[in-house]
Amino acid sequence: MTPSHDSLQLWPAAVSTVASETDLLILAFTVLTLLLTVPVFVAITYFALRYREGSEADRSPSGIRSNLIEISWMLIPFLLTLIFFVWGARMFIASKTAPPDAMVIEAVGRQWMWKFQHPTGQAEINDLHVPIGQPIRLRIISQDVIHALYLPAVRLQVAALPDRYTDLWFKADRTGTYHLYCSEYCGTDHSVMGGEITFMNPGDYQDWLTHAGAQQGRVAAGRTLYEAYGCAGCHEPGSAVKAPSLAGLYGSQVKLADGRTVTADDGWLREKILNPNGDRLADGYKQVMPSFAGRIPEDELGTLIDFLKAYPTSQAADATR
Amino acid sequence: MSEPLADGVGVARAGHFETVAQQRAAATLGIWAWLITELLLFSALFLVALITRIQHPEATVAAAQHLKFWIGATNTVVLIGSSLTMSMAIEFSRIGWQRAMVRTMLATAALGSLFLVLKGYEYYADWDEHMMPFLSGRPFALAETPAARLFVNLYYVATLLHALHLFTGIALLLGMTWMAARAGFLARHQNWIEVYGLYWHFIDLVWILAFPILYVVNR
Amino acid sequence: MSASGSIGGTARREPHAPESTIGRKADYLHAESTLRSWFLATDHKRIAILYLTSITGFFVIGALAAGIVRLALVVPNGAIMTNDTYNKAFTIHGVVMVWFFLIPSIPATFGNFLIPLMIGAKDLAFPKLNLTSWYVFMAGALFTLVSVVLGGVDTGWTFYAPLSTAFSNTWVLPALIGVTIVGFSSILTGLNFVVTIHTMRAPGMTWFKLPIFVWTHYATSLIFLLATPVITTALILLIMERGFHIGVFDPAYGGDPVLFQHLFWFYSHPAVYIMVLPGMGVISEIVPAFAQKKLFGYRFVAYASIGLASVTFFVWGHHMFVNGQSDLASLVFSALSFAVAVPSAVKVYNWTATIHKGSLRLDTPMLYAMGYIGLFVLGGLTGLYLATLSINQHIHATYFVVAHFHYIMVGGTVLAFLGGLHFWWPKFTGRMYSEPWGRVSALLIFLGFNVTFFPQFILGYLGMPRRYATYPPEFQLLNVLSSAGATILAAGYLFPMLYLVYSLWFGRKAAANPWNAKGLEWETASPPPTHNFLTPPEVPRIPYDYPIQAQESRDQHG
Amino acid sequence: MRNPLAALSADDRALVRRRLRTPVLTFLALLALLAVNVTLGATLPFAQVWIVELAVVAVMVALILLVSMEVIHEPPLIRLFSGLGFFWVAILVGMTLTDYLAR
Repeated sequence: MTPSHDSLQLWPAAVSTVASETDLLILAFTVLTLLLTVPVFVAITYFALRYREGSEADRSPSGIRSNLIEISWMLIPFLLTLIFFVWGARMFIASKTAPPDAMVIEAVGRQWMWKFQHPTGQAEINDLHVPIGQPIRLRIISQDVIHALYLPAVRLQVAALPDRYTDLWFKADRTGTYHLYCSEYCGTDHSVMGGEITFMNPGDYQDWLTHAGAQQGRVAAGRTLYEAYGCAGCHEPGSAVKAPSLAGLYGSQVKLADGRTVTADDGWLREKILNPNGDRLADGYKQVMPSFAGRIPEDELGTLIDFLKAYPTSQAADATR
Repeated sequence: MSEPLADGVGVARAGHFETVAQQRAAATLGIWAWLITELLLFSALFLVALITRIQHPEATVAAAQHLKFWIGATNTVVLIGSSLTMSMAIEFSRIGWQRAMVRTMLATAALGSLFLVLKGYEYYADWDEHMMPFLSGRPFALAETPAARLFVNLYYVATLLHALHLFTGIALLLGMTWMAARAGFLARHQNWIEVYGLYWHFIDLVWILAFPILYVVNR
Repeated sequence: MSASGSIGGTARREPHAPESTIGRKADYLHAESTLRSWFLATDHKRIAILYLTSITGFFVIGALAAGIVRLALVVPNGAIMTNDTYNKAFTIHGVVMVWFFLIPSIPATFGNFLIPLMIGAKDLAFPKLNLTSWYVFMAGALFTLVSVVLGGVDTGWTFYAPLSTAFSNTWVLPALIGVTIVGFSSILTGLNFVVTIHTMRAPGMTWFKLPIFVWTHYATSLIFLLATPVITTALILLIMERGFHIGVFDPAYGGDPVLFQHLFWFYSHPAVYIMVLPGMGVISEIVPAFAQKKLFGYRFVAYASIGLASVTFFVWGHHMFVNGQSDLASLVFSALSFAVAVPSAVKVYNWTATIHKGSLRLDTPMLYAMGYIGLFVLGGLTGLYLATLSINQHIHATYFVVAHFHYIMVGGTVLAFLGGLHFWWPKFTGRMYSEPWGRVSALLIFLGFNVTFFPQFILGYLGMPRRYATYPPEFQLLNVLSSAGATILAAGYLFPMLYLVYSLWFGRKAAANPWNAKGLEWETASPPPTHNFLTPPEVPRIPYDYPIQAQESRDQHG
Repeated sequence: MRNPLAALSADDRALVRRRLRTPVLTFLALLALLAVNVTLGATLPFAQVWIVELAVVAVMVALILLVSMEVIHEPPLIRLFSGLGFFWVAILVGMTLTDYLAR
C-alpha cells in the first residue's frame, strides 16, 4: 500500500476516535476564534469608513461605563477559552494513560532513521505496521540527539529522548497508510527521517508478521543478549560472583543504600545497566559491575529489559519456543 | 542612609540630570537593577545544581565530599571580612575621611585577592586529586560514577563565574582607589563608593549562597 | 521624588547650566558631522540611529535567509539545495531575526529615541552605558556573522542539546558566544530604561500621564532584566558543554537535555513579549493620533502591559508539552497560558474602541496599525490552540507553529515597527516620506504577509513538520502559494527602504507636529535639538489629550 | 600594631565608634551564623540538617541585604527591587520543579 493524497487537501485523515475528537476540538476552537475575531475585523473596517475624517458621523460621547465594559471583555473570552483548556487537558491525560493490555512496540530513533521492533521480534526500519482494533503502545527512546515521533493520522507526537523512555499509545479503528515523521529537528537529514505507518486488520497484521520473518521472540532474544553480554556470568544463581539475582526483580520495590526505595521499572533497569554505580543497593553488594554505557545499543537494551520483565517465567518461555 | 554627609562631601551633577538627588537616585536604582540580573544569573546555575542533586543524589554527594570544605569555609570568612572593610570605607567616605577610606578600600582589595589565592590553591588541590574531569589527560577520580562529573563541573562553572566577578571587582576597586586617593574626589564622586559597595556586598552574598549550596548541603 | 529624598543630604540645587553653546538651529543630526561624533555619541537620539541602521542591516540578512528557505520549499524533493544548506538558512534566519532584529528592533531604536522625549528628559540616565550597549550588540553581531561567514550553523535558533553540543559539526561556538554577548546589550538597554523611567521624568509627569509607549517599554525592560540572565547562564553552560563536555545537558553522563529547554524557554517565552510589548506601545500611540481621540481605557491598557510582562514568566512550559516534561508540569503550564488571553484582549478591544467615534485619517502609520490589530488577534488566538494540550500533541513543531509565531512576530512586531517608523520618521529625520508610496507598500505587505503565512496554518494542521528541507508532494501547492506570497512581501519591504532613504534628501521638510498628535515628543522641533527641549516642556493635564474625549475618560481622570 | 584610634581626638573616636558600630556588629553576626553552618556541615548531626543550614543561610542573606546593603534605610522602590530578583528566582525554581518533582 502506498499513501494516496490529493494535491490539495484541507482535512487530514483520521484513523482513531481520539484523532476525530482532536479534529472536533480544533473545529470548535476555530468557531470560537471566528466569534472573537470577526467582530473586531468588522468593527475596525466599519469604524474606519464610518468615522473617517470629515464624515458626518455622530461623535458625541457614548456614555458607556468604561470599567464594566473592560471587565466584560477581559473575562468573557478568557472563560470561553477555559472550556478548551479543560477539554484538551482531559484528552491529554487519557493519551498519557495506556491501557495495561496494550501491545508494546519498541521505537528507537537515531540520526536519521527509526527502528521499530514488534513484540514477536520482527523489526522494521522507518515503516511501521500495526493492527487496528487494539491499543498499541510505542515505547520510544533515542540513541543520539532528541527526536520526536509524530503520527499525524492519530494526531499524536512525543519526543524520543536519549536518556529515558517516553510513551505514545493509540487505538486505530480504520485501515490505511499514512506518514510518520520525526518532528524534533535533529540535524542534516531531519526531513527524511520518517516513513509510513500502515494500519491493518488484525488478520493482515498476522500475515505480515509471518512474512516479515520472526526469528525469535523478544524475550528469547533478550535471553541470548543476557548471556552474550556476560550478565548471566554474575547474576545467574550459582555463579562465582554473588551479584543480586534478577529473577522477579522487575516491578518490585528495591531498597537503596541511602534509604530511598525505587520501583524497578524500565527506566530504572536501563539506568542501572548503563550506570551501575549510581543508586547503590541496600544489601551491601559490592560495586563490581562495569558500566555498559555505549556498549549496548538502545534496541538491544530494550530487548534485554523485556527479557528481565519475563525472567521468572523465562524457563517456561524457552520451553514453549 | 541614616545620617547626612559631612561638609565637602557630595556629588557633582552631570549635565543631563536636573538635580544631584536625581543623579544619586538613578545610580542607586541602576546598580540594584544590575544586581537583579546577577542574582538570576547565579540562581540559574544553582537551579542546575539542585536538579543534578535531585536526579543523581549519590553521585552528587560523592562529588561534594571531594570539595575542600575548610578552604571554602575560610574563604567565606575572608569575604565576610572584606564586606566589613567595604562597609567601613563607605562610612569613612560619608564623613569625609579620605585616607581612612582609601586604606579600607585597599584592605578590601587585599582580602578579595586573598580569596582568589585560596581559591587558586583549592583548584590546585582539586587537580592534584584528579578532580578535574574536563582534563582529557588526567583521569577523573570518580570515573566509575559518571554523574559525579556533572556536579564537579558545575562547581567549576559556578566558582569560576564568581571568581570572575571578584576579579573584575578587585580591578574596578583598585582603579577607583587610585582615583579616590586624589584631592577633591569625595566632593565629586562620593556615591561611586556607595554604588560600588553594593556590588561588593552582592558578590559576598552570592558566595554566601554558593558555599552552602555547593559545599555544605551536599556533604 | 521620594526615591531620592533620603540620599542627597548635601544636595545643592544647582541652577540650569548655561546652554549658550547650543545654537537654536542646530538639531541633533547636524550638531556635529564627524564620524567620531557618531561613533562616540552619547546622545540617545544618535545611538538610536546607530541601532536603526545596524538592525536594518540584520533585517536584510535575515530576510535573505528567509528567501533561501522559501526558495528551497518551492519543490518538495529538495532539488534546489542540499539539506545542510537549507538547515543553515533557516538557522541563520532564526538567529538573526530573533536576536539581531526583533529583540532590539523597537526598544533600541524608537525606545531609545523617544523615551527621554516622551518623559521630558534631556537624555537617558546613563548615556555612556547606552553607547556601550550598542558596541556590545555589535560585538555579539560580529561573532554571529563570523560563524555565518565561516560556514554557518545548523542547530536551529533554539540550540537544543545534545544536537548543538555533541552532534552538530558546524560553527556553533561563535554563534553561541555571539548570542550570549548580545544578551548583555539587552540587559544594559533594559537597565537604562528602567532607571530613566523611574528617575528622569519631568516635573509633573506622573506615572498615569505617561504614554502607553513608555509603559510598554518599562514592562519590556523588566523582562530584559529578569529573563536575559537566565539564558546567559544556559548559553554559558551550553558553551562549556560543547567546549569541555561538562555533562550537565549530556545524557551520556546522566545530564538532562530537557533542563536546557527549561532554561532556554524561561527566557525565550518572555522574549516573545520583549518583541510584542513595544509594538503594542507603538500601536497605542498611532491609533489615538489618527483617530484624534483619547485612548480608550488608558489605565487598563497600562496595567495590561505590566500584566503581560508578569504572566509571561509562568507559561514557558507550553513549548515543552511533548518534549518529555512531567504531565503535571504540562497541565499547570497549559492552564496558566490561557491567562495571557486576559491582558491581550484588553489591548485589542481598547484599540478598537478608540477608533469608535473617532475622526479617522487612514495615513500609512494607521494602515499598519489596523493591519497589526487584525494579525495580532489571529496570532494570539492561534497561540491558544497551541496552549491546548491535546491540540498541541498534533500541531506542535508543525507549520501551524511557524504560521502562529510569524503572525505575532511579523504581523505584530514588524508591522508595528514599520508603522512607528513612518509615524516618527518626520521626528527622526525632519523630512516627510511619500504618502502614496507608503500606503501602497503597507497594503502590499499586508497582502504578501497573509498569502505567505495563512497557508502555513493549513499545512500545519495537515501535519507538515517544520524545519523540513524536503516534504511529501501533496503539500507542494500550499508551499508554492506561501513562497509566492513571500515575493510579494519582499517587494513590500523593498519599497519603504527606497522611498524612506529618498526622503532623507528630497522629502518635504517636516513640521514639529505633522500629525497633530499629542505627546511631549511632538512639542519639540523635528528633528529635535541635542538636549531635546529648548524650553522645559509643559506636561499636559491628562495623557492623550486629543480633541475627542469619550465620556468614560472623565470618570478616570478628574 | 598600634591602635589606629589612639591618634584621634575624643570627638573623632566617638564618631568612628558610632559610624562603625553597625558594620562591625553585622560582621560578628555573620561570622557567628557561618560558624553554626560550618559546625553543622562538619558534624552532620541528623539527616534533615540541610533544612537548618538553608535557614541559617537565609538569615545571613537577609542580614547582608538589609543591613550591609542598607535596604532598610532605602526608599520603597529600592526595597521592591531588592526583593524582585528573589521573587523571580522563586518562579524559575518553583515552575521548573513542577517538572522534576513530578516525573
